[in-house]
Amino acid sequence: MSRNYPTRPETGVLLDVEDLATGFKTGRGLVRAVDGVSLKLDRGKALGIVGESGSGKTILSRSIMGLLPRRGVVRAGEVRFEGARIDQLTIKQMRQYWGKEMAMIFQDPMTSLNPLMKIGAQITEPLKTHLGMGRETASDTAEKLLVDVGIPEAHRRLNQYPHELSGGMRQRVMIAIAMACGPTMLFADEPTTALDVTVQAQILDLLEEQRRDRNMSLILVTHDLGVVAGHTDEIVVMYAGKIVEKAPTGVLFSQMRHPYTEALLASIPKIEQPSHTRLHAIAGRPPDLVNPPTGCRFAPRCQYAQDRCRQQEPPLTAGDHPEHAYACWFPVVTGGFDRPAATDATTDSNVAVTIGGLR
Amino acid sequence: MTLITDTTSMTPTPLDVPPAAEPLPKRSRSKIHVGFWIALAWVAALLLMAIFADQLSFIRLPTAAVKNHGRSTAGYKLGPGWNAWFGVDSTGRDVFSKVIYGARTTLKVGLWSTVIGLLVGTFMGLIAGYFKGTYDRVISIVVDIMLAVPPLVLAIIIVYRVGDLQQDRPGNPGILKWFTRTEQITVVLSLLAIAPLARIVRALTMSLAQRDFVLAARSVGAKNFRIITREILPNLIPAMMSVAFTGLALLISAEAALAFLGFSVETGTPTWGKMINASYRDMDKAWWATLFPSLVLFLTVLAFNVIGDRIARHYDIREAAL
Amino acid sequence: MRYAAQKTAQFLIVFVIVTFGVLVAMRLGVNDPARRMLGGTATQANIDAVTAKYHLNSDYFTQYFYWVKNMLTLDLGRSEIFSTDVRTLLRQKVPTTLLLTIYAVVLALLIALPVAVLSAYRRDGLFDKSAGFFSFAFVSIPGVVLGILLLLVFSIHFHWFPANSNKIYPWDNPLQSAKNFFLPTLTLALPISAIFTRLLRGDMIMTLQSDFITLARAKGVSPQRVLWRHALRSSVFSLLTSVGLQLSGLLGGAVLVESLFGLNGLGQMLLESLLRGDLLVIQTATAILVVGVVFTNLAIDLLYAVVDPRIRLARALG
Amino acid sequence: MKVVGAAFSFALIAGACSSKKDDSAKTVSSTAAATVTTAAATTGTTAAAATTTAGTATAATTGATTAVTTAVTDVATTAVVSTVAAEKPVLGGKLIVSGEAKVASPWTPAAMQCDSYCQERARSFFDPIAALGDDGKVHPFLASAITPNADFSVWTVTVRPNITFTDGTPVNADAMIRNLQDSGQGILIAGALTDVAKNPDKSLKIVKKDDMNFDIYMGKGGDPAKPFTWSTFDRYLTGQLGLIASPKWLDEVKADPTKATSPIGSGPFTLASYTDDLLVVKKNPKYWQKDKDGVTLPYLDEIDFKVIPDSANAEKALLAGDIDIFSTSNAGVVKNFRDKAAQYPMNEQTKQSETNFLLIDLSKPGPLSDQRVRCALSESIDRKEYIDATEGGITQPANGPFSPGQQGYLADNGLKTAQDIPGAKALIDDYKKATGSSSVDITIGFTPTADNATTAELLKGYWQQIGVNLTVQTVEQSAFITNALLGIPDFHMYGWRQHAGGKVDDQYFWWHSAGSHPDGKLSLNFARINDPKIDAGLDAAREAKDDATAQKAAEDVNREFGSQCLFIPLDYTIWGTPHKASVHGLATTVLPDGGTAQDGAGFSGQFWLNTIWIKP
Repeated sequence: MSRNYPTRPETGVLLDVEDLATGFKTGRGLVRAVDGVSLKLDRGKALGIVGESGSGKTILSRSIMGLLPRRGVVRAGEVRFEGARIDQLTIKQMRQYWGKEMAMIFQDPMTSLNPLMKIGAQITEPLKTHLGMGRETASDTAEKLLVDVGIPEAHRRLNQYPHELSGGMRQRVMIAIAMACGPTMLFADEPTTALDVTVQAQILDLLEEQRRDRNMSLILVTHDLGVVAGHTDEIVVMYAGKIVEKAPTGVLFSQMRHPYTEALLASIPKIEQPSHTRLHAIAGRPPDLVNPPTGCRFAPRCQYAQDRCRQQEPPLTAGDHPEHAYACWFPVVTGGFDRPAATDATTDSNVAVTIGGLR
Repeated sequence: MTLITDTTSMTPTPLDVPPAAEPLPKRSRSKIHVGFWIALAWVAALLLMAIFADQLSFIRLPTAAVKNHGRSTAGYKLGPGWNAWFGVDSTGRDVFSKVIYGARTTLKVGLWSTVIGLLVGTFMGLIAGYFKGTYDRVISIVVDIMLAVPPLVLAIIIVYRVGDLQQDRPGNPGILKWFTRTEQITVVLSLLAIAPLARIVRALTMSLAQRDFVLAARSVGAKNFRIITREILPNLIPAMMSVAFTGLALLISAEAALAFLGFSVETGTPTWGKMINASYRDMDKAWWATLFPSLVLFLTVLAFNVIGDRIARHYDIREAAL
Repeated sequence: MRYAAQKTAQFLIVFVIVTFGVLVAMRLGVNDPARRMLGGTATQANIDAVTAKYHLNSDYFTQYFYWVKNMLTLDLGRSEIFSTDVRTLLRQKVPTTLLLTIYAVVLALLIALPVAVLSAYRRDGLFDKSAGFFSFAFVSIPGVVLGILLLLVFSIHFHWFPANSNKIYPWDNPLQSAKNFFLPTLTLALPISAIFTRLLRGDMIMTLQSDFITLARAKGVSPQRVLWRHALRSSVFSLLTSVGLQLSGLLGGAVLVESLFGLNGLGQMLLESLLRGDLLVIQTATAILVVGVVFTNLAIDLLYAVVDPRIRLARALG
Repeated sequence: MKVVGAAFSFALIAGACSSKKDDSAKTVSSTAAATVTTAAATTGTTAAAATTTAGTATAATTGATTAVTTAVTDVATTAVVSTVAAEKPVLGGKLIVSGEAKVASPWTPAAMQCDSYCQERARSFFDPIAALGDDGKVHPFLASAITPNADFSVWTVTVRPNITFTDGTPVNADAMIRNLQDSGQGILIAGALTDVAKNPDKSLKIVKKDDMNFDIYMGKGGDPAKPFTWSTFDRYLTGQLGLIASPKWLDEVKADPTKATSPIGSGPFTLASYTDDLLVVKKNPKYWQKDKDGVTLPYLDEIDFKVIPDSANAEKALLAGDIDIFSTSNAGVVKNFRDKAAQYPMNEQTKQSETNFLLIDLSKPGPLSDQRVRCALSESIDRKEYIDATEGGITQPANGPFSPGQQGYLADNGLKTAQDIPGAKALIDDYKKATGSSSVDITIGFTPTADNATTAELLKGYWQQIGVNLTVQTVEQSAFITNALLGIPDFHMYGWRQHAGGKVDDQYFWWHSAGSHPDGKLSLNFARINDPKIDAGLDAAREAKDDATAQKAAEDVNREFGSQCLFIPLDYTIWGTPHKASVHGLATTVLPDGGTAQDGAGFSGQFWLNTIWIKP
């Protein structure tokens, strides 16, 4: 288990998720939060997982990492990391991966940093745990990490508490913590949502920079297509626990087929809008995952839904681009980048109107 | 280069657990229900027996000597059995009957002191929490003062002094003679309940007063009185109900403690605490005379706690607030 | 600074009102307090001396003034009832109650911490459920009943512990002292530990759901460290409040246990002096209790700040 | 378990006083508890107490049987020892004793406010002038002789030579006179010593003859001009009045009252430490007394006197091995130890002990000043039930303040002890008709113990049946005694226990109208009895020069109690002193003049300390 990252291969498949399903037992029944998701991620690449809240994207990332509670949670499918299955491992075994091989950062650094612990202690914790560093070394390393993530007066910060820092600083600290042991894989769960627009860009750039420097893979989980647009190599769009569309980033934006993706795109905020209202842009709510609707799960909210949509569930089908796939009986043609080819595609619609209607 | 290779599965993966089966949580919920109903039944049965004790033929008068084959049973001469279900105490009286008549006193004292404490405490807490400012400061100090003396000590001092002042001694204000011993104990116990209740109500009121519906009511020009009675008070009720039952449980224990220390109601009126005090030294030879009143005391306290807890859960009131 | 000033003012107000209240309560309607304090056979000269010393003929405010004055000069007076000076008396009684109180709360914490942490960690598991059942039972069991049961089982039946805990201090004979204090401590500690467990478990469950716990796990920190270092500390606030309440409650509230187990502490002394009408001892004892309660609250307040740096900040800013 | 009725027992003189505080019995011998001043108590104490004992020991033996080989004998005579007589005492060891009372404190014999347990502790470091023998007679102890003149009006005390207090001061006539004079100034003792002649300055008329001899003069009403025959005066010297402390220490205490807690006497032990809860005494290596084999007493190295106020707790403590010995008047506890005699031998005292009764303040206007009401209250009581409920069923119903073995005891003194509700009701109805009152309301005071509460419940029930309303007030013991002494609060009755003793003279000032003062004034005659027949009987007994005369006078007094229902008697106290089987020598004390000491020096619930030894 004690691999040293300098000797790691530079390329190749790092993460291979196959048919992953995750459910929560509740009083009402089983909530199928993630339902048959498969994906692969190469070393050094960035994958965006996009969807509204409740689409299962956060659960997916935690499920891959094995961070969900064991009690009351049902997991099926396979997760391979560097070729080894990790979905069956015990917590004790998983700890060899956590922090060392895989790290995670969260949406709100205020609640995800321990408010009662000094920043220094929080950064050195994984260093001591995984790399066996002593106090002094760990502290020095922590300071360097802080410098790395662009925090001024790094030394002084070590003795400060999270509440003494600004939001952006806190998120940099989070990144420093995640980077501490040089993980090969980073999950970033809505890393910029709680931040100011200006700071958002800085943080995303920082993540990008760190990823490139360390040849690290990144899974960027967000509800905001705008965020993933410039910072990922590939994008997966999730709805109701399933992948509804996936493609390399450029392809997705030029040839998006799924109405849900389209709606998400439409909900990207205009500059002048406050950053928190976006997802309400799609009318209706995600379906009940205990008893999901038959047919396409997006159908009840879909502008273009037809009878077939409500009866039969569309499979993921390949798009024009070899790496493009989507699950829709009546894919949309958007953006004017590319004309629809499918026969049963809906008639040409005016995007602006559609968006207006969706709101 | 392909980042994402492919999604293979087109159909949902069946999960291990069939979704229809209603798993654990539901069962545990219904279990709580059972406990709640048992608790309620226990309290109801006790109350009914206490109220109708005089009419029920299986309940003797607490002063009636129990005879066994025509002979006195004084000195614990009869254990639990058909003749006396819970046995007899040192005076040869039926422990069961005394427990039932004791329930009369104990519950009366407990209920009334809870009601009084609730009324006063709620009033104080509402005023402090709603108007804040000077009201709050004054009431908070009053509450602090009441909490600065440990409750049992406070109770002992007051009960003792009230009893002392009742004695016919030149210079004693005769007014206290109007209160029976039972009433004195009730009032003292209610004093114990006021401060903690006022604190809780104050905190709840403060948070309620920030809520949208109150702000809305205020913005349309509703009067304070109306806001308090129509908007805040009704929202306090679930929490207060829960607190009242928990408080009742505490006050019953407190009454027992006082009685155990010798501060109890009039001679001739049984209470559980008194019964325990009278017989616990003889536990080794007559366990029943101590155990049954203790058990009934425990179960009753438990029952009220269960009821309070259940209400709290139902309305999702956090325990920490209490 | 403002915080300190506020606290001091609050303490003074509470202290003055409570002690003055006790003074009035104890003397109201007592015709000849000196005779009451000295007993029926005191000589007139003795009575006059005491009356003069404590200004018992004056109004209550004057009496209070002189009482405070005597207290400030550490002249606690003499108790005829206990036939000793009050300072000696306190030296004998206070350690007992203090020990009992501290033992009880410490034992309660020793029980509650692991139980609550484990319960929260394996929420709804078998351990959690049985712990929940027991803590509910212990919360509901009146002190009298519990004490009696413990006595019956461990002392009368098994003879493991003395029934009458004649006090022996740990610095005199640690083993015997531990034996003597065990049952009374347990009687006090079990219900308290149940309260603590319930509070802490609830808060732990909330804490364990927060992001920073997930983050800590994602760092690869051991579950033990996650629970004890990260989760526990953030979950202790209700517990701290409760510890404060219990400590101050126990200072005077141990009367029952003191009397049941024959431990001769502050509570017993208070009870006895009350019954015998020794005004001085009651006032002094109450004053000590009030100071004890207020200081406990203060200590808890300070502990909040120790645990949570944000509170420190808020207080520093005033 | 305990005696209900007697909330308190009191025996200034004869050691009769025991009070029951918790449930247990606290014997206050002389004391009147904290309140009462001591001196009187002192005096009286001894005598009465002594009496008690004699009976006791015997009984005890019987009960205890097992380990005890002893032969028991006739009551008056013998103190039976619970030990095997032949065994040789072992030196050394530590005895742990417990008792009920906490209060003691200033240890100056004149100021001690002492109950029985306090007396017992005091006798570990103080020696008395005289002690009672198991023959019921007074034997000199720290004195070498105590001799009256022909008409018992002057008593000469000769001091035993070559004894020093533990601070080196010699024990001589000056030391004894100093102590007696100090003790003679107490409020209570003045009440008890009315017939000791007084000097113009109120001091006792005691005349020093030489360094080792002095005379004490009797005078009717204290008048030195009226020499008075007091044939039993020497009994007083066996009690608190007879305890002799170092005069040097007494002077030091005068200068610095805090020294009062470190007493110095000539006793078998010296005080090592004293707190409210624990008194530790260590062997006095230079003690003057030797046993019959010439071994210097005491045998023990150390005694720890603990305080366990509740006899039930003391019982548990003995069973758990925490203590070695204790005394109790809690009949339930005594009963329990009767069943455990093999492991825990017990000395029992059943004769000449106190009576539990309801003390009536006869001077209060109201229903209780009427003999019919008093007798009705008495007749309505089911004493058997009361004894079963509170005394473990082992005590005997009482018909008056004279218990079996006491001078004047009668199996039938005219008071009906069987319950008779109709008869009692008739008396009350009669009273109501005669006085036109519609209800009879009575207030009774008890000390706050569980057994007293039980008694109160029972009484309330009995009296309800005959149309009497009872209000019960509980008052703590010391206040209780004050209340009774001064008649302050509006109690009509008190639960009480008192009047142990051998001779009726021991009770003189409790019952004589000379000791009776109206409410508000201190009255040793608590009941404020003002009855010519009783006065006459008491006077006759005091002056009687032969036993028969005294006996007859005592019986007259008893009959008067019975017919007038001056007290409402409940039952007679039983005392037990259970101990570990390893404790020996409880009643083998040999007095300096060769006689055997009466068990416990004649105090209810006490035992001699200097000859106790522990078999390892």
